Amino acid sequence: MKKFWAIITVLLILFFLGSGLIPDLKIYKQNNLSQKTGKVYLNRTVNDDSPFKEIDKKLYGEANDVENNAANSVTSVIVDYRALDTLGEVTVLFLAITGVIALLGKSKKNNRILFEKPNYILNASSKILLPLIVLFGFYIFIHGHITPGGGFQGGTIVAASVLMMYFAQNNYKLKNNRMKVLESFSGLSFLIFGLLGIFIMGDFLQNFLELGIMGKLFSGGLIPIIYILVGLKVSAELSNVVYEFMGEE
Amino acid sequence: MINEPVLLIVIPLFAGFLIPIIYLISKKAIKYIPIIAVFYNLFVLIRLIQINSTSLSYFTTGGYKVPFGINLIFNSQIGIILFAINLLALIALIFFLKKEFHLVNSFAYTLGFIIAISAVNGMVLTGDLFNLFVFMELAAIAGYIIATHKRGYYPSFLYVIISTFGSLLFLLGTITIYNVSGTLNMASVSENLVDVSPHFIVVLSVMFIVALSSESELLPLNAWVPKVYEKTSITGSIFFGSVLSTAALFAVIKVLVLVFKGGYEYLFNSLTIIGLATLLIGEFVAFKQRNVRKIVAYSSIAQAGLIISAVSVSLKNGTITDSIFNAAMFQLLNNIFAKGLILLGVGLLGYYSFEKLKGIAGKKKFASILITIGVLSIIGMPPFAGFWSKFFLIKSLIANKMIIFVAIFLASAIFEVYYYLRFIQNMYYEEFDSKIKINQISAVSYFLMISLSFMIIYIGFNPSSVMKTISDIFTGGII
Amino acid sequence: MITYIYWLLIISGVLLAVLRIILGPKLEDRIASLDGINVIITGAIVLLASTFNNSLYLDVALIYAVLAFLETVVISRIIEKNKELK
Amino acid sequence: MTISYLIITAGIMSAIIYLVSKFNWKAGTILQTLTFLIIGYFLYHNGDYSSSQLAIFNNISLNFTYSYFNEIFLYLGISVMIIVSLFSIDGIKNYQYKPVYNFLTTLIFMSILGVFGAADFITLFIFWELMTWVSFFLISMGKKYSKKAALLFLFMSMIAAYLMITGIFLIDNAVGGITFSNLINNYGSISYSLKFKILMLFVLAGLIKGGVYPLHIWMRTSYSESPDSFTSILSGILMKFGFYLIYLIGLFFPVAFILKNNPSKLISELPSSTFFAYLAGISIIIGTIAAILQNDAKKLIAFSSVSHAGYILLAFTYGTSMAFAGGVTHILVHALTALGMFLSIGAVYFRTGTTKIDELGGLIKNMPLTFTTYLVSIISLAGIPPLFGFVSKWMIYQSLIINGSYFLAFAAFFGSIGSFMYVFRPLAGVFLGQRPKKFENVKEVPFFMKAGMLIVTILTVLFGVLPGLVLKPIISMQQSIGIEPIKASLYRLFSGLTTLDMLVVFTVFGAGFILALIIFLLFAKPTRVKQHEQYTAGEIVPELQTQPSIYHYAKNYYKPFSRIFDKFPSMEKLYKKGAEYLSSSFGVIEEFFYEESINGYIWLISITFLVIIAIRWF
Amino acid sequence: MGEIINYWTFIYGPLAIFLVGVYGLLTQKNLFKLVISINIMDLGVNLYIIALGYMDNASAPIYTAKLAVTSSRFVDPVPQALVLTSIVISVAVTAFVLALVIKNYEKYNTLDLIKIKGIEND
Amino acid sequence: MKRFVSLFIISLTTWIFFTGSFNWQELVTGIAVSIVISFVTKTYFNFNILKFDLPVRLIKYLILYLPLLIYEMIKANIHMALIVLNPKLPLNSGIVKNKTDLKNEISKLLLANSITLTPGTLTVDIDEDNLYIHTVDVDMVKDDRTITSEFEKTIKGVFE
Amino acid sequence: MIIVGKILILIGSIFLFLGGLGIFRMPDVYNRLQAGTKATTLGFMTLTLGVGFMHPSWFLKCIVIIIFIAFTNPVSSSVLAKSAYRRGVNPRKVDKK
Ligand code: NA
Ligand code: NA
Repeated sequence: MKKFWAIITVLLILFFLGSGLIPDLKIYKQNNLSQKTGKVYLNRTVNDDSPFKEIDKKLYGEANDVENNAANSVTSVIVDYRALDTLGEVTVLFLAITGVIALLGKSKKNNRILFEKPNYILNASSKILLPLIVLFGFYIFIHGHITPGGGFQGGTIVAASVLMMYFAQNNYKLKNNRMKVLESFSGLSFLIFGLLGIFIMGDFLQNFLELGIMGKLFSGGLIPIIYILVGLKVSAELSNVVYEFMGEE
Repeated sequence: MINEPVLLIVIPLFAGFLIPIIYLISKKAIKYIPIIAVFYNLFVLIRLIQINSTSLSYFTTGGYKVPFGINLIFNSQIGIILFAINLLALIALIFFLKKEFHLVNSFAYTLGFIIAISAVNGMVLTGDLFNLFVFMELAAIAGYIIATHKRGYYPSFLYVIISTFGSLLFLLGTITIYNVSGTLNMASVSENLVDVSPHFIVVLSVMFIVALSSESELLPLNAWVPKVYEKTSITGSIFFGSVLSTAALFAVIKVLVLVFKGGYEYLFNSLTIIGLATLLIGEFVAFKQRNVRKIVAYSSIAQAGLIISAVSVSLKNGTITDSIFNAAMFQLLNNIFAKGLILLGVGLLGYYSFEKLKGIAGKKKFASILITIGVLSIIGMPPFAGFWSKFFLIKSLIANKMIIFVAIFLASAIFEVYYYLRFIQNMYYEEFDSKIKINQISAVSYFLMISLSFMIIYIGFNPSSVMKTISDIFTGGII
Repeated sequence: MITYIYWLLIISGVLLAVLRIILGPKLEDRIASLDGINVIITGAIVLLASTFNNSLYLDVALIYAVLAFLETVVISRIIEKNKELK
Repeated sequence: MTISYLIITAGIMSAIIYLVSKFNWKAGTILQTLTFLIIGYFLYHNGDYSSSQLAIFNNISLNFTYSYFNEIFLYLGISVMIIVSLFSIDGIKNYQYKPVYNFLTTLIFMSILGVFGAADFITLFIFWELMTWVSFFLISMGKKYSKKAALLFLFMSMIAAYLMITGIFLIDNAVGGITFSNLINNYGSISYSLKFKILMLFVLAGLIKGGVYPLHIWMRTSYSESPDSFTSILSGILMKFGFYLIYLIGLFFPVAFILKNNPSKLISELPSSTFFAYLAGISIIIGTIAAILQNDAKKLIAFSSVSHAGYILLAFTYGTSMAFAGGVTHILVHALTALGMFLSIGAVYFRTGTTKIDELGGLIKNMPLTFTTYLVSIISLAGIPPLFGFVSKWMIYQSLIINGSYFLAFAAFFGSIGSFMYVFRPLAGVFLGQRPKKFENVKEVPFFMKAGMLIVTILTVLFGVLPGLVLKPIISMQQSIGIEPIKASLYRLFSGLTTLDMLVVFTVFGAGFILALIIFLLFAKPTRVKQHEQYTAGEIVPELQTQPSIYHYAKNYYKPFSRIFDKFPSMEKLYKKGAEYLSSSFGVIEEFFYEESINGYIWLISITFLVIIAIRWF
Repeated sequence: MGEIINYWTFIYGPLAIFLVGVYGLLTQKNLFKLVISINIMDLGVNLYIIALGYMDNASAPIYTAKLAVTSSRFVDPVPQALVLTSIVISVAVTAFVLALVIKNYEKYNTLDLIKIKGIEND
Repeated sequence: MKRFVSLFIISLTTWIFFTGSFNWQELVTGIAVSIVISFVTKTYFNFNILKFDLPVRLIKYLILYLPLLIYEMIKANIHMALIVLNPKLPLNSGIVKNKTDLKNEISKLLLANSITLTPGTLTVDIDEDNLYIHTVDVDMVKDDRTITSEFEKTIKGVFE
Repeated sequence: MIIVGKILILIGSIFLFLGGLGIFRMPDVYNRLQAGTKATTLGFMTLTLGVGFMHPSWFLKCIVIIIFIAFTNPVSSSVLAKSAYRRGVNPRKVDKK
């Protein structure tokens, strides 16, 4: 009976939410991007005098007067226009992981999954895969500003390789102190670059580097640096999680 | 010397990121980092308050102009609210490092606390809806960690579920707003949120009402409050009672003022009713409690209800600031000190139930007097700070002909006076149970309490100047 | 036109494997199906890159492949350790 | 000297008195008495009506006035304080914190000047609150349960304060200012319903302070637990603050406005005055009964205050010129008599250390002046001619008779009869009858205490014989308001029906008394019985030696009477029951909103969500 | 017709998923299932974000040489950026809350809401 | 050091494959990243590619092994397809043990993978010099070299 | 070149489909892995190669992906097979005779 009423309630909410939001969806589907912040982000014309104007020149490879030259606009938004969000987001992850470790870390020590026999094939392949996967992770977050990847994805892949090592080799142990240093280092560097922005340009996380040519690796000013730091930080954090759950004291 | 409000967010974060490294070197050394950071924060704040005027200014980040980048809003009034919040955070922090550091996982807790301060500052400062969501989540996670400090796993779970529910609704609303207004900047949302259907506004409003009620301790999402207050450490209770709740309330008010400032009568009417219901129910339930922490928790809920209803009443007609609004902000400021003082004091006595606090004033005279100052301030006894907030509130409400509001407020105030005085009576005039062990209170703790009492008395004797300093928070350069 | 055929084949392949996940009957069977699905989906992402004419999806495919591999390995090892899991 | 200067002086003097008392408490107390005297003198000397201002906080300035409507209250306050202070020169010998006590009573003096001298409501409120605070501390300096009593006092005061401040803001909002003159000038522009609200708020606040049933619950404990000399201030003046408030808002302002236009509409202008009249009647009856049942002399007087608060309220709600004057006079009467009773009981306590009637006895020989003071006070209180109390009661009865209300007349009558019952009991129990052995060597109190009591006695008699002394300012007040004043000369009072000549009354009663005395001395053949044998008729009862108090004849004095009221619900119990009931019903709310499972909360949220949307949607 | 399909995709679909999560919260008594419900809500919100950012005939907002020449339309990068942040945050919260579930289980030896509440109130 | 250089070469090569360009920026970054990764992961990597004749072998390997593998794979898949598409699902599966002479870990791994990718066989496990192989048709396996022998020669030629 | 690419993609898709079908139809986990691994790997490789032919600039990256899948897919299958074996799943013998 309770379930019945739950369904009724949920359906009613769906009705109200849906029908409340639909008419305006229509309005804004029609003139979709033109009045949105997203438009100026795409055109890199935030600080232009008429932010909503269309820029008709081809950006790629020639435009040097845009605000940042990251080919990936999503990355521009994440690491440049809304970098403060990303700082918060990185911290959320950092803190949540700290919390998880605080809650479970101690009680899970010595509970490492040790296999009676190592898996020969896995063991052998992990030795080759480890550098390659890490390399790939690095590749992802280094190219975050020109490809769809980014710090979080890259970091996840790097940490995944640590997970693989724990499952492949019984005697593998992550040097977690190094990871902690890396984590702190990258977090601090993020902030320091932000503060340098204040010192040099006047605004927190404001770019003070050359923008380069869009689509090239060395482009986008601070963006790749920040994203690499995010990648390193996430790598270190997630690796630490793996360590806490898998590692023994 | 750089004078950017963003420093208030960055400095604690910096300390937070530094802690893991320092922890590797020395486990004790991490104590000093947060203290230094918050002190520095206060220092920066004083500087910022000095150089900023009372009109609202927008600080850009990343060099992107308003409203496209993430902006922080700041003026001297916000500075003062922030100063109070950070001061309380500092007090809680000092207390934590002195007394509770060794208890559980000092590393995670210290980290959680310092990052929470950053998040709380972010919540107060940010002028961007999604950024507010991020900081709210950050503060919430810090809150979850702090809530588990004394193995209160179930309350913490409850808190997570309820708060996540709220923040998901908030996110839903934020995205919807972005979709129709094309911006996430609070102030510019309100300018672009035109030509939308009334149903849309209703749905959006309700979404925001329910979403924001979790952190601001409003019904129906405030059930976590008493549970968490009850089961956390002293530091935790101060954090929730004075630091987080104030910042969250301020953030909610900010959203209401900046985003919904004009023409959302239904939203504000509903909020007024919800706020008043929260006020009454909070006071009713507090009336029945015999545990000080629960009393403070429910009274905190009630205060939040009062503040929100007063704010929404004052915003209903589309005018941003008037005397009711200012009185509500004054109340917000006062609550920081009074609640902090009571929670700290009672925490220092070490017991929360009436049974155990019986007659404890006879053994701990000075501490009891200090607690009493906090209590008298909350119940609105002149000449303490709390009296003036009631004074200003009643005055402004009557000036706006809100007689029913005043009646409800007064009825609830009488309940409040009753149960707080019952607490005092229990503390002073009951027979002390000799089996109860009396905790020693260190000089530092006394110092912390005295400084809070001083604030209460100071405001009590300078009400109009303090009122003048924090009033009209949101006037000025709204774009 | 031929694009539709590609997608028809790939999607029906995935659906068949999904059916196996649902039907089981053993945990191992489900994991094996998942493993297969992952490869098919990786292929689909590569095909997507071709369809959208955007090389960026290749990176996505590679990320997916890496994670899929680890997923199978980790799950396999876990069920190997915890024999009671069904 | 304007009031603002006097208040500043009082404030400064409080500190000086404190310091002097620290050095030598007696000198400090004497200094206090002198201060009060001098301030009183200055007020009288520069007796022209004047107003003044005092700026305190950033933008709050205090306004004071010395005017026709408050001068009588000011003098009342100052006189009471002078007498109490005089009494205290010896009376506070046994107190623990004498310097603090002197300091606080000086502040009380200051707050009296402030409250009665205020020319606007905020000033009134500030000094009112000062008084609340100082009283709180003074009460808690008393006996064992004094702190609990102080807390109850604080709670009720807080409620009164909330009501009052709301009323003040309503006035402010209605007439655009909080000064009295502003209100008088703009009273007509206030709508009827708003007037009603304002009136109700202030009257309720006043009734709480004045201790009218059923808001009297703080009085019993506060009176019995506070230090004795403070009890006299409490009942002599502070309780009158409440009636001053009612006088101001309920009486003075309507009177000031209405009678200028239409003198006959005074009563009808007071909404729900009937309700308050009946409340007053109930207060008289309940106060009387409760007083009869008390065993502690101070509690007894406390309840008598409830009853007399009823008289004052009754007079005020009648609102005729005579009743108005009677009410004000009764304030003075009650102030004086309560002062006399508390001082004399205080004197007894000073020597014996108790106020329990059944522990005392036979002190008439040891403390004759104390006995006289008490006797004169109770006779005045009971309204027996020829003392001051008779005057005010006569005035009230006159209005009752003119307007004719059976219940109220009965209540007033019952109150008078009851007065005899309860005031006689301490008289008999404390001063007459058996004297316990331990009190055999009790001496009369020291000089200054005697002086204080003597002044009260003299004033009670003097005002009884020459009521015109106090009626004159009342008449001039009435004149300046524009009411037809009551007709009175120095010793004559004229009502519409009769004329009261107090000189004649005094002569008759005096002659009668002297006659009785002569007859007693000439013809009475008293047999002397040892004090402790009267009760047992010479029989030796063993318990008499060990527990004399159970055979004390004041024990179970009104037992048969009290049996009638055994089952009668006590208001205090009722409040307690009410609080318990609320507590349990709030438990249900707590269960519903805060003790649900997570599912329950989500239900709550979802339904709230739906309800808010749905209301607007359809 | 196309409109209706659009509405379903953009509004009702994600919202329905969101509300499936709400349904879970309304009916489930197991802590773990509650967490799953919250995650379903998360999924719904994230889909909603992506759906609102979607546009017909537009590609991922990444400039490449080819795209610059053809100048085809981009989708709005903002929702994409926000959803990434939102996902990371929800992952973080989920990790934490799962740890909490484990701790609750260790403390109360049950995952049943009602039982835990009972123990808690004792 | 040998490991480091081997790893570096592999990493850099992979990087170039990833980026698909010889732009100097990519190369510089690639070198830097490769150095870091080689340094960090060299402990787990025990494969030496620094042999003078490796290029020759590799070409040989590509010529010999790759066609073989592809051929076998196609064969395997057609075989598999026939089974899968056959309504009767003709199966006769089981696990068999086969010997190998390969010593090098990588070699054995390659062998196992090759076997898995070819007709009806799936390497389940390896121990010292035995492979446990699941086969669709156990009757096909004549002795303990049937499955391994084909690839063994090539792999041995390249890597051992 | 485009035509070759398209044909390769078609073949790849067919194999991917067959992989799915194999997973669905095979009787036990080992045989499912046989089908899943072989068919899908080859299908994937062919498809990706086809894509690489269609977009020559992507060729290198396609090769990387192919190598990666070719290397990891057998490994994962093998790991799963071994774990199934350790868990006591016996290979089913279906005798035609
Ligand atoms: Na094979
Ligand atoms: Na596989």
